[in-house]
Amino acid sequence: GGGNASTGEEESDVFRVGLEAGYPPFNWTQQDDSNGAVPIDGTSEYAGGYDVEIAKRIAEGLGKELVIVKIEWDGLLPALESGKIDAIIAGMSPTAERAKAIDFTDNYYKSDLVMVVRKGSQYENATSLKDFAGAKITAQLNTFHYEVIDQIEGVIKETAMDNFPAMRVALESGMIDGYVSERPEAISAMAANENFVMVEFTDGGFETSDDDTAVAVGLKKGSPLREKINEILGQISEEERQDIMDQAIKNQPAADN
Amino acid sequence: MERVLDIQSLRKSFGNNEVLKNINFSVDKGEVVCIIGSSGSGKSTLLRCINLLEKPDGGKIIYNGRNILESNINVYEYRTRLGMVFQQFNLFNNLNVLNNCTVGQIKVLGRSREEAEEIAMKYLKVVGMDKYINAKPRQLSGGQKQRVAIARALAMEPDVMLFDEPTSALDPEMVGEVLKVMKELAEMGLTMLVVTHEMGFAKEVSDRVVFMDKGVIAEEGEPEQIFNNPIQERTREFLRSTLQAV
Amino acid sequence: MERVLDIQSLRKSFGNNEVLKNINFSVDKGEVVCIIGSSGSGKSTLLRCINLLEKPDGGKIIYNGRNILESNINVYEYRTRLGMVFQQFNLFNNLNVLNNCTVGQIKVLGRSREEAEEIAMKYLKVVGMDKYINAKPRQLSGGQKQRVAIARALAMEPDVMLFDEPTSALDPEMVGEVLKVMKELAEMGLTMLVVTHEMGFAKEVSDRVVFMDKGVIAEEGEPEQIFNNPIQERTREFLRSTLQAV
Amino acid sequence: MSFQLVKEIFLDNWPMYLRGAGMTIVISVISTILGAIIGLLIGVVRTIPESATRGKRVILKVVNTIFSAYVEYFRGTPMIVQAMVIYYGSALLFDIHLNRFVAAIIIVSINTGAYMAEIVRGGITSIDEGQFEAASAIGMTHFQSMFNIILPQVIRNILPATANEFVINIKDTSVLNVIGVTELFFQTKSITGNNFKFFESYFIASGIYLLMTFTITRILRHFEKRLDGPQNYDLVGNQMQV
Amino acid sequence: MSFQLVKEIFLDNWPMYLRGAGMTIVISVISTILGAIIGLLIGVVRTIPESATRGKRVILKVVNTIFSAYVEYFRGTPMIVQAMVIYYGSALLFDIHLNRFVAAIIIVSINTGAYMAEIVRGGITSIDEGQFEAASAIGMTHFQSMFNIILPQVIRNILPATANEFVINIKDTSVLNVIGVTELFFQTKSITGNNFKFFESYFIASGIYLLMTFTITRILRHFEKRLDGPQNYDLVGNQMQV
Ligand SMILES: Nc1ncnc2c1ncn2[C@@H]1O[C@H](COP(=O)(O)OP(=O)(O)OP(=O)(O)O)[C@@H](O)[C@H]1O
Ligand SMILES: Nc1ncnc2c1ncn2[C@@H]1O[C@H](COP(=O)(O)OP(=O)(O)OP(=O)(O)O)[C@@H](O)[C@H]1O
Ligand SMILES: [Mg+2]
Ligand SMILES: [Mg+2]
Repeated sequence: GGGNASTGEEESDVFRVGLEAGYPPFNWTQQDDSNGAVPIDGTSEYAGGYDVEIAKRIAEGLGKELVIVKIEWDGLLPALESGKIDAIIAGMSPTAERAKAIDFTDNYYKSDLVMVVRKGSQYENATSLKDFAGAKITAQLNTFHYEVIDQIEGVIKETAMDNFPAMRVALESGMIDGYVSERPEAISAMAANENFVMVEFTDGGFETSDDDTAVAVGLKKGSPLREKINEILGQISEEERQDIMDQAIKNQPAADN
Repeated sequence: MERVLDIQSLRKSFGNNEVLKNINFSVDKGEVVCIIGSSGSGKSTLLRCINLLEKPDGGKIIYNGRNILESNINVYEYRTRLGMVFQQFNLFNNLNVLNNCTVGQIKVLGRSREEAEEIAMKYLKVVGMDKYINAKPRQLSGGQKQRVAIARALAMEPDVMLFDEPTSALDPEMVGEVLKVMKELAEMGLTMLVVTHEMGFAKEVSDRVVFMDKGVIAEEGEPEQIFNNPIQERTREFLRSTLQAV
Repeated sequence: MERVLDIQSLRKSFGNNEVLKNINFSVDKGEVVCIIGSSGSGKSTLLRCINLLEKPDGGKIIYNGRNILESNINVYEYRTRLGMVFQQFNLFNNLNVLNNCTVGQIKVLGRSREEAEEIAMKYLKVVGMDKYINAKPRQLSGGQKQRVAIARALAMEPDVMLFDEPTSALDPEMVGEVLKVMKELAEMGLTMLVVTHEMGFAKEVSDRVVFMDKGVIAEEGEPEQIFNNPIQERTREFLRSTLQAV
Repeated sequence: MSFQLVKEIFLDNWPMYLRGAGMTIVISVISTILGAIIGLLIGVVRTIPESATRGKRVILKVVNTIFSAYVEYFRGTPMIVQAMVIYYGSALLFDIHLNRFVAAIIIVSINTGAYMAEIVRGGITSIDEGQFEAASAIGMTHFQSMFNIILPQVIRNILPATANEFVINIKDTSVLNVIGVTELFFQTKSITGNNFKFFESYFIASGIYLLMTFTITRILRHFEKRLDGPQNYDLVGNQMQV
Repeated sequence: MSFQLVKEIFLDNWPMYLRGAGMTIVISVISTILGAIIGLLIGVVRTIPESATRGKRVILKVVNTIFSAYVEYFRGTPMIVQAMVIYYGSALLFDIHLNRFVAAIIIVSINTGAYMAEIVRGGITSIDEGQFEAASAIGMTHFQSMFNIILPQVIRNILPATANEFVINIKDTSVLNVIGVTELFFQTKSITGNNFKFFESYFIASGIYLLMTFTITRILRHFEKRLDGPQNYDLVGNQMQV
């Protein structure tokens, strides 16, 4: 079956959530329903991860059946606007620009920024932004990660990259010295590749706004679901969130390699 | 006698090259008319205009009483009544010999495949190519190709056959055989318009000979008159150079 | 007399069709040899084998004392010594008339453009096509194309000219003119091998006539002997049907 | 890159690779065939000779302008945009909810059609004028000559370029993941997203792509040979009487 | 979609669009030309007739196998993978740090060459055998006949397919983003990422793409016409004596 399950605006008993299923530990694709993974619509695969766990709780709270639709990042917004999905739960930050186009719920996770570098490089033991003067640094396109690079004095800001796999290859090949990331992604990267190390800024890191480091559920403008979802998210405590994230990091596919 | 084709004031230019200048002549039912003339005098162009492969610049082509240059004429049907044999063979490269001779019958005339093949075989035998039905055009010699092209046109059993030097690529043996066929066709009442360099053929078979020179009809008449007593000086000159060559 | 070409036991088949069966004959310097025979007898194939456009299955082709079927021969140089005129013209479609006649001279013989154009114009005049130097092949009539093809081959000023029915697409007027050129070339010592259906031409110009039948040389000799006193029954038969046709 | 790792990744993920490849091949086979048909039809219409009657001339002019616009537009804009506009746009503007798979086929076919139309145009140009003339001379209409005489020859000549389109489609289906079609490329992306092993994961995907394109080009080569027919022909036994 | 918004987005971002478009056009023009040259050269070598000497036959066989592998490999694998392997692979394995722009040109040219090789093959097939024979008969070598007689005719016939390649390249440069080349598509992505107005931002990009491809196809059409030459020729004044 394809996307013809969509029924547009009208009230329905399913809750369709769009995500990439390729950004662990927030979301990923796996082949069975172990660790509570949910089937992906129109395929024989399953999606797991932090986002999926949150989505399950929201669906339950709404009293609807959860349907996961796997869509590439660029397709998420049009899918939401055109009613192909009801919500984006894909590790998306509620930036001011995005908020002009869609509505966001309250945050369901908040992280901080770190730098991923090569093990054995001069940056392995960096502690502050100053240590990255003269380093070739990049970040993912269309994220605030890329903008905050400007806060490093004397940095060589490389072209932004489309996706994390490309940045990881660039880092491994020495074309860049590091990329800006969020803690969960960095932990995953370290777990998966012994050549990578995460630098946490103990001595003064990036200045960021809450909008940027938090992630929230994206909804269509004026969606009636917003209040209900905020209510459900409010019931998930900070500790529980951390638990779910720890569990996700432990369960992510790369971890068992 | 019934007039089949009547060409009136036909004109055709290519760029600054006026190839046909006010051509007037007619063909009656059952007549065999030969067009002779030197290279570049416009013989092929005239035939191509009659068949509407070239759009004339002016004049009339009256077929069975109707001017086919008028817009309400079904050109396709008109063309099935004319069989055309080209100087350059133009066999269908994608089809073998047999299918070259059946495709028009089946697709245009709507004959059944069986009937079409029977008719095709009949005319392929006439031109001596019935052994080659499986060959593709590129595998044939020039003479063989032209023989198939003649069979293809004959298979459509048209009212008028237009031949553009049908025997120029044939060997003399075959010329005789094809001549025989053409004579038979003439006796069956087929009207023929033949561009040819074969003076012997023109003399023997035609009812009338048209001599073209630089885009005009310089002279026309019965073969005896044209070949033995040409009125125009340029006809005399053409025939002199032609006959002395052979 | 010097022997230019010596063909020994030449054989060539296409699939199950044995087109040339043990062909033996030779051409001396300055000789004009005509090959006659009915359609499909293998005349074109023989010429194409001599020019190595077709790879013979067996036998020898000895040119100026060397077997050109041996592997150490420079085929390209050999071919420049042979001029070839095709039954189907084969003018270079992308080049105009003048460049058709100069491209070989410039690229293969290394002549300067000026010299090449002068030579080309000389032979284009011979065939009466000097007015058409700007025309592209697709704009020419059949006869005009063949005349350019002859000029192209002549412009290479080869030792031996191979003609595959050079006049079959020409009108009789032109046949006479081309004949005259060919006679002049013969007098200048050019060796010529001519496949033709023009019996008059063969009679008048050739030193020797070769009659081919079904892939073998059935008879060869001086023109008077072949045309007036053929020894073989099949030669007689071929000539009878040919001559009665014209 | 380690081959041990490649093997492991393949063993772990082969169902994902396989399903992705299946989707890719189905979409590109169907769409290339539909696209080729569109291209051939446009080629046929575009070569209709100028008509004598004014009305027909105007209609033809309009149709040809539409075709040109179609070709320019679909060749000229990124397929990802087309996919978004067709799939999401039809939902947003007309409330038409296409099936994802159907949408995918429509998008890729229309896109291929635009490219094929140009390839066919080149193919028709290369056919000798004499073939058209001979077909006209036996009374064939434009469509009859096209379908019986010209296109069979064109198809032979454009087969290599069509194979190119096929191969391009196999790879271009990747943009369809913006409308949620999970083909090979998207699957591979997910796999790398999981295991962080770019080269090894894409090495496997490349192998699968190669296998698909290689198979398809072999099939089309074989087809080319078949269309060419045998090098020599056999004579038919000489039966003098029927 | 609102046109007011389109205007605003364009006014805000036109330098980004323009720079992206510039990069896209430069890379695709250079690469298509280089790719076409590669394709033509391969076409010439592939059609070398079988040689009589054993040594040459073996060399030719080897060269042709290499070419086939080249065509199959570069047509058969996604360009994104090729880009990663060539750019990062050369750094990882051989410590060669290519200039990004040079790497981009190399990648797209090699890729185009593989497609063009097949298009040229089709083009050569469609040339009448008689053209080769007449060229051989005046003593031209294979290369001379190819360059003077066959390829000029082939180029005329494959121009539409080459225009396709051009257009494909204009759009395919988008994958070069993985090696950090910022062309139009990437710029558009950045812009949408910022303003979240997918349809409007891509509407502008589509317009720019259309403008580029339209210009290029017009130029090539004009070129086609010029190669065809005038419909009629003029007679040269009849000077009887020189
Ligand atoms: N497309 C064209 N453009 C310019 N001139 C043309 C074109 N087609 C034909 N011609 C010219 O028209 C004239 C008449 O050509 P046509 O083919 O009718 O002569 P023909 O009498 O049949 O000669 P032949 O006996 O050599 O076949 C020639 O000079 C020819 O070059
Ligand atoms: N590729 C091929 N495959 C099969 N048979 C062929 C091929 N090429 C030529 N032939 C056959 O070889 C025979 C000799 O052909 P050739 O062209 O040499 O005859 P020809 O004597 O020149 O005839 P014409 O006077 O008609 O030109 C013919 O039967 C022809 O069909
Ligand atoms: Mg003519
Ligand atoms: Mg012959």
